[in-house]
Amino acid sequence: MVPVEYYLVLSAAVFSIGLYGLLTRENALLFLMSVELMLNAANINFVAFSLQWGNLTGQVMSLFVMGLAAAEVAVGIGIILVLYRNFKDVDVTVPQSMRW
Amino acid sequence: MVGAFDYAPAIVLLPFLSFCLAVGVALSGRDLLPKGGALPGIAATAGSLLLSAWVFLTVSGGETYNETIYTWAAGGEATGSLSQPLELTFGLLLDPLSAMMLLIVSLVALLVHVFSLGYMNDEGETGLPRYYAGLGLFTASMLGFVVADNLLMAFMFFELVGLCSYLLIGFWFRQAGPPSAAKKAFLVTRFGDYFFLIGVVAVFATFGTAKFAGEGSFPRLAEAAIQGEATVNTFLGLAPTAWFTVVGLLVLGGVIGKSAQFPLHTWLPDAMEGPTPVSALIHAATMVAAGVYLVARMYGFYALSPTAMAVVALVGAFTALFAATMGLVKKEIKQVLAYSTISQYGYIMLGLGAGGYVAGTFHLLTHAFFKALLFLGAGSVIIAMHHNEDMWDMGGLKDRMPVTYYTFLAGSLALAGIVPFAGFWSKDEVLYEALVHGLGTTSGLGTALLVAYGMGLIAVLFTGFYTFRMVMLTFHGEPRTDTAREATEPGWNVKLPLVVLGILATTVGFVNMVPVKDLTGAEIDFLHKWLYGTEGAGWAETLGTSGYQYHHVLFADYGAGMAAANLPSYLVGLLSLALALFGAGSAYVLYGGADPDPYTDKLGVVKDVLYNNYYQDEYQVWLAEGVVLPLSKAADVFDQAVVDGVVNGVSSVSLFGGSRIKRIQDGIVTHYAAMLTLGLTALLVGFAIYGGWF
Amino acid sequence: MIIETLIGFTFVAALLTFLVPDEVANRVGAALSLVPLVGTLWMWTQFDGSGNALTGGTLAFETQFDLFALSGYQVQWFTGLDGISLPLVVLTAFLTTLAIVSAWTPIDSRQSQFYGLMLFMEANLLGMFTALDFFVWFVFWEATLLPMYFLIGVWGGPRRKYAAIKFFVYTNVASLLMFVGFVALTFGGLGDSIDTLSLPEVAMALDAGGNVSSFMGLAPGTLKLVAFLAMFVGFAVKVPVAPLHTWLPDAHVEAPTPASVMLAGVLLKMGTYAMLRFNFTMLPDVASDLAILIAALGAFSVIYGAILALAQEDLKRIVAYSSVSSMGYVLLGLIAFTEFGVAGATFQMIAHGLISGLMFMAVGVIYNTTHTRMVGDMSGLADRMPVTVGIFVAGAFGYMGLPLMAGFAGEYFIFVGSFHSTVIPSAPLFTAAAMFGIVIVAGYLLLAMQRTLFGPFSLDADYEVGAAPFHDVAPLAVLLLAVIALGVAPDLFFDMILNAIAPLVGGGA
Amino acid sequence: MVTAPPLTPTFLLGLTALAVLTYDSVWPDSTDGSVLTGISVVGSLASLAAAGWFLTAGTGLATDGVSLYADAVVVDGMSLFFTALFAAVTILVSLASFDYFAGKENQGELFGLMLLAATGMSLIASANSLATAFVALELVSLPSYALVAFLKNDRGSSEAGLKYFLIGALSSAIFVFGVSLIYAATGSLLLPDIAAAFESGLGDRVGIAGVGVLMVAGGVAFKAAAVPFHFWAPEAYEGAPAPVSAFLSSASKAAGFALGFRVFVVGFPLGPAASAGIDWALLFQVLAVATMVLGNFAAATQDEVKRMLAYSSIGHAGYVLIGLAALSAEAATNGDVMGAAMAHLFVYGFMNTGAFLFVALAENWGVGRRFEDYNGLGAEKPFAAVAMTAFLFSLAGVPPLGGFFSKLFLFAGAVEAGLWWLVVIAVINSSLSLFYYSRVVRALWFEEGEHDLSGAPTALYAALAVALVGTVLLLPGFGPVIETAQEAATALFA
Repeated sequence: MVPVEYYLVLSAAVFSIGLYGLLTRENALLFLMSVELMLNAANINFVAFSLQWGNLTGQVMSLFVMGLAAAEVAVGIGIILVLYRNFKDVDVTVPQSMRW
Repeated sequence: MVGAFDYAPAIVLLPFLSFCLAVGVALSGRDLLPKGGALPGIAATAGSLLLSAWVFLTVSGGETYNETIYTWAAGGEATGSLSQPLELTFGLLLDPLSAMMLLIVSLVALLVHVFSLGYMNDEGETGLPRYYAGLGLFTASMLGFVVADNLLMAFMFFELVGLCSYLLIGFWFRQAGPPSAAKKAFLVTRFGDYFFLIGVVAVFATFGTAKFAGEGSFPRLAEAAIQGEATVNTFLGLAPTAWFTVVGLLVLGGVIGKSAQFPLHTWLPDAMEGPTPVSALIHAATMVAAGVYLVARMYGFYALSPTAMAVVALVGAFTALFAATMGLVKKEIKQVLAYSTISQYGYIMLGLGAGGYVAGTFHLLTHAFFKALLFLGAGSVIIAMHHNEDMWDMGGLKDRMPVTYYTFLAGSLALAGIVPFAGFWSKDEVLYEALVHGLGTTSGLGTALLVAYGMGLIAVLFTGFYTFRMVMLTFHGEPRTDTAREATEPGWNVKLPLVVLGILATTVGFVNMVPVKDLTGAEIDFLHKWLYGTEGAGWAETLGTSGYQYHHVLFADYGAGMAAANLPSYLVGLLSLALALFGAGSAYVLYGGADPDPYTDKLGVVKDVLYNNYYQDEYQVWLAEGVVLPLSKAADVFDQAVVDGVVNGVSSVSLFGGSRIKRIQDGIVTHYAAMLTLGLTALLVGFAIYGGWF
Repeated sequence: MIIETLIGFTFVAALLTFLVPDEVANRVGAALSLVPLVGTLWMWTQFDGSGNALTGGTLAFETQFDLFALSGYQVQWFTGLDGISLPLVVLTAFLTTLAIVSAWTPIDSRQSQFYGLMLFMEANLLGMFTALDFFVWFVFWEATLLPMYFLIGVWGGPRRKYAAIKFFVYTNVASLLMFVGFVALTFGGLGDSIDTLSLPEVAMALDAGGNVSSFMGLAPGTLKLVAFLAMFVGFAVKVPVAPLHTWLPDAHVEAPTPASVMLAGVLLKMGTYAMLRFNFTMLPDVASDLAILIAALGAFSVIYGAILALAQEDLKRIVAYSSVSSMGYVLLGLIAFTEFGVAGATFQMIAHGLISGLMFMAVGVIYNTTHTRMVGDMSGLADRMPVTVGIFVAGAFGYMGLPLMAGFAGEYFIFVGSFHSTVIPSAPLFTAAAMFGIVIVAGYLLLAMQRTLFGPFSLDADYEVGAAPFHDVAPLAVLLLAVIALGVAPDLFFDMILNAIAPLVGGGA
Repeated sequence: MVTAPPLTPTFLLGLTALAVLTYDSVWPDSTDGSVLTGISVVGSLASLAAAGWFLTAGTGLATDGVSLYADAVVVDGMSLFFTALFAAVTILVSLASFDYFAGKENQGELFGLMLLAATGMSLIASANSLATAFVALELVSLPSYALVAFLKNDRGSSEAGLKYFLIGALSSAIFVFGVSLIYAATGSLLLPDIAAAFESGLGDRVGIAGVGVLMVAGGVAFKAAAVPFHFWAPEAYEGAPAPVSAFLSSASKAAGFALGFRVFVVGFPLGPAASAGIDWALLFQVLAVATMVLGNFAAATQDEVKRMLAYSSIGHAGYVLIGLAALSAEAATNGDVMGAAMAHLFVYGFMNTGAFLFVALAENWGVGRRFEDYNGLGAEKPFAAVAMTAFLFSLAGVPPLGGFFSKLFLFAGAVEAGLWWLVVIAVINSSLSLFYYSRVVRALWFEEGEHDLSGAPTALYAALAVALVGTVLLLPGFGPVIETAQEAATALFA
């Protein structure tokens, strides 16, 4: 059986990839996807350690996370539409009318 | 039975009432009172005079009065270095000295009120209620000062007197000159009073009391302390004698200021900006006398310190000579009188400093009358000359205004010290005391007194000269202007005071003809007896303000340690008389002619120096405007730039910090994410290391 | 409950005045302000307290009940009067009424708000001087700043905004510093040895000595020193003691006359009152250790303020700086720890309150007619407004310490008190140095009077300068009479003050 | 005796949300918000009443609390206290929204979202398991994003929405990852079990737990708008419609702290955590200092009132963090200081909401957003200006207003806990805050200005009045508040 630490490394890697994407991508949709990666990194942990601890809490939690991720995307897409409506662009670095 | 003493407070209160009355009138702004408030003033001063006379008689009956009548503020316990709680009180001390002074003050005040009718009312001045209010308040405060039974009360009335002087000098406030002169007078005297106030405080802190006379009065405590019979606080680690000297000199600061002694004399000539009657009352007869009166009042304290005595004598003598020289060259009649006033008070100081308690008091008495007379005479001349004071515009007035002339002449003879006029006897005695004590005393005090005597003697010469220069220029020769030709003598309200004072100036010297006594052996030194009382009995014992007491202290080795040489007083008197005559004669020779030349101009640079008062005002003005004002301006700049700069700096710095910090928020969301991540990572690393997680 | 009634009434009065129309606000405000005035005067006649409020003296009109617990300490409503606070309470009510009347002429906009704020300030001042629970006291203490902030900022002069915010922030920071100091002392130092923050309890706990524990690594001695300094600096800003004074001239110059009157007359006294209550009553030992420093500060303030006043061209600035000078005397008197020193200082608070109020009002009356305060812009006013000038001159001499006026009494008590102080090293020298102030004050006041009031009349603007209206002059006259009354009979207050400060100066009583 | 389900307050909020949505789906395109406002106000009032009743009427909930749904949810003093706070803010904001959004479309959604968020908040306050916490957190966040971006055609609003959403998404990702790590380390999501795991020692998983705790703290910091998770706040508050800003900056912030208080105090007991090297109190000390300094200094030099308030609300987050920072293992003072923090949040709920509502009023009047645009409002609208002045001075902590008391208790608690230096920094900051708050006061009262102001919107005024009462009447009424809060907080440590 795979040592549990490996899962940690995996999830950390996925999390970092998502973070990297989030920091480097300027397209809002890519931003969203990166976030999804990070959420799923969490899911990896939940599932893996659910097995490790022998209780279902983790698996249930991962379902919650997925659901909420979906909801988040829904809201996110909506906001991105509004963004596009006002800025004619989905580049997250464009709106900077408010600063300082 | 109610005696004079029960009414004594009224002596002070009567003029105060007239003051309140006049103030009320002034506030109402309408002419409610006849003569613009003069009559209440006259009535009040007359009342005071009568009461003073009654008190005088009672005192001459051997009774005296030394009671506290009002407690101003009293502590409950002894704190600090004091051994008993402080009591600040008002009270009356009525002994021969104050009784005599009361008489002088109230009499002169009354006469000046009357004279003012001629000088102010008849000249149609405005603001008379204010004027009489000033006179009333002045009289009240001066009388209050005279009867004060402790140093603090004396100081208070001393200050009030200064206030009145300020108000009256500045009476013609619509012109530029008087307000400035008033300010100068108050400021210069205030400078002296600063030291006086320290002295008062020091006396309280030292003795816990400031009573002049009686048991537990501070001179007695001081005497006891020096003899080691009592313990008092001394400060700054000084021994009693030294500390008492310091205190005495501090109080002397006030004296020098008020009595216009060098170097604080500069205000008095300027004070002549005020109405002439005011000059007569305040700046000749009474207020200026307050200073020297204070010395006489606490003479028992000064007598303990040879140093203090020497300083008093030297300051006096130097001032006498110094002022006399300046009087030689003045053009305005009132200026001459002003400097003669300074000079004469110098003599009084000399007398007191030289151990001549009686002599000094005596000269104070005579001078009050003849100087008041001279000022009023000058006033009458000024009326006649339509307020032109330049003596070179006068001349030949003696035929136009005989009453003024003869009274003025009497005053001048008194001032010059020509026998038998009042001034002769008193000034002669002053010089005599200085000489005998100077010769007798072996310590440094002796030498000091001899020096002082020398200066005083020279001053006699100058006094004779400037006095008669003034008389000649004013009354003799041909009139030099039309105003002088048309001059006419004012009315009765001017003449009456002149005559009264003229008689006094001629005769008052007879109360203490010491030389005659020495010649004839007749016991006619009444003033001497009056001030000495009977040794070891009556008030002389209980109050300890008698000449005997002072004489005792002066000659005791723990005191000033004086000794008297044996000299016949008349010889000394002859000498000074000769000098006075010589001075007067030379003035007569020089200016007696029909159309005298300004000989003093021949003195050249010396004349300039004298005419400019040795540039005393210049350096004092420079001190004020050249040093103090720039200093304050600099301080102001410093305050604004540095002290306030720091305050504003703090706020600007924090605002700048804010304006920088907020730049982090640059509006680009990816940067936010980046910084967020960085922050989190930093925390992670930090705590991982701190907590040693891995 | 008389005190509470008065405070409460005054708050209500303030609210009422807010609501009445502007036209009548001035009369309504004045009328309402009479109630606390009469009330305080009545308390004065009925005053039966003895001893010092903080050292277990018996209070007059005492009220005490619990409010709520603040992290282990019971916060109480605790008010009462002793011989120190009563005079200040009377002064507050007295000056407020006069200031309100003096506002009738100059205040011509938003009257109802103005008079409402004046009353609001009065209420807080009354509370501040009567409260004996630290917490309640501090609330009132801070709340007095708000109305003054608005009075300056709304009705002030050209630079009013700068002045108002400077005043507000500066004094607030100071209060916070003081607050921290006190909290460190009580929470930290006394800890559980007290169960309320009532000033008497704190004072007695500290008096008992031993129970100050070390805190935040500060040994008890150091802690007391730190707390003392924090409180001292906090109050010194209020007094103000040079060099913490720079907010004062700006505030005074910009503030409208009535606000200046209250600021100089009462608000400055808050600082010295608090110093007396806190620094000098609770930590006398620390105070005496720092005596030389404090005495030097006092003397410095006197001379420095006076010299600065000498340099000013604006009448109000002159009086403002001379306030700094006069308050320096108070500091000197307090640190003397002699009967006359401390009592004189307290008395001087009252005296200076009246006299500076008088001077500011007089300047205001002149300003109302000439519309300038610059010394150079006018001269010979005595010709046009004799009565006002007369009172001005009288007031100025009061300021110079003319005998038989309140100022002299206060200053003389302080001088004699500090001269024989055993706490101040070489006290005579400090006293003499400070006393030189009486010469400089005469210098700048006489100079200013000569230039503005006397000489031929002139004015650098064509205003019709005539006699001031009665309701301008009346307050001046009343104040002058009060000043003279206190000068002739200091015992009107001095007795009770002596009685109240006796425990502080080592005596029994 | 009536026995209502302990979650009644939360249910009521949720039901109200449903009611609003139902009404809206029946009359989709009505632009008259009166009914909606009515419903939500009544609903929130009911919830407030229920919470208050549970707290005070000796139902035992306030002290003992009950845990429901297999310990996933607890109802105790703290949750009720916060629920009351959320309900109160919701009432204020709903009232204000009536005027602010008058005539706009989709008002049903607005109120619906707001109430859902409120429900989520009160659920956060009761969350006893990280799962519940996460769900509730999202239940708050998602509506909030939409609310901020509510003004579809307004660039500011949508920009704010975007930034809020992106940072929010990132933060929730971090949070949930942290939760996963906690789970990894302890094997449970129930706070008591986690605590038990901490007690019994984490062994070699301290590192995992530590990272998890830190990331969970990040989630808290995001909701509370604390450094370094604050970046969304200035823009979101500035760009969002003013009532929404009020709602977020008061209620949402409080929700964040509710989460933090319970999760950290119950879930990660400080004693074992600290001894294991996870000294989260120290963490919060750092965050507190950074947050209050940044918030206050940045606020000092703003040009727009709304943005200044945004930064000042960050600063206040810094103050409240003291409530966590000043905790120490087994200290008797913990309850006091955390209760003080809760009380401060309560007062803040009134004064800060009030301040933002005044901004809403100004926007409603069409007055500009900059300081100088407020010039002279005091003369023209005295009541509103007086209210605003009270809010600002209360925010600055000037006696005798509510803000002073709560701050005082907070600082006092910190001093008791020995965090001397922290209090000094806080005091310096709040004296700086005095400066920038008084800039608004200065504009309102000292400056002259001309506007033509269209009337006085009744509902907004009512909201202002309520907030004002809340701010001022806390002077006498503060005793109960602080006592309830501290009691509730102490119960948490029991």
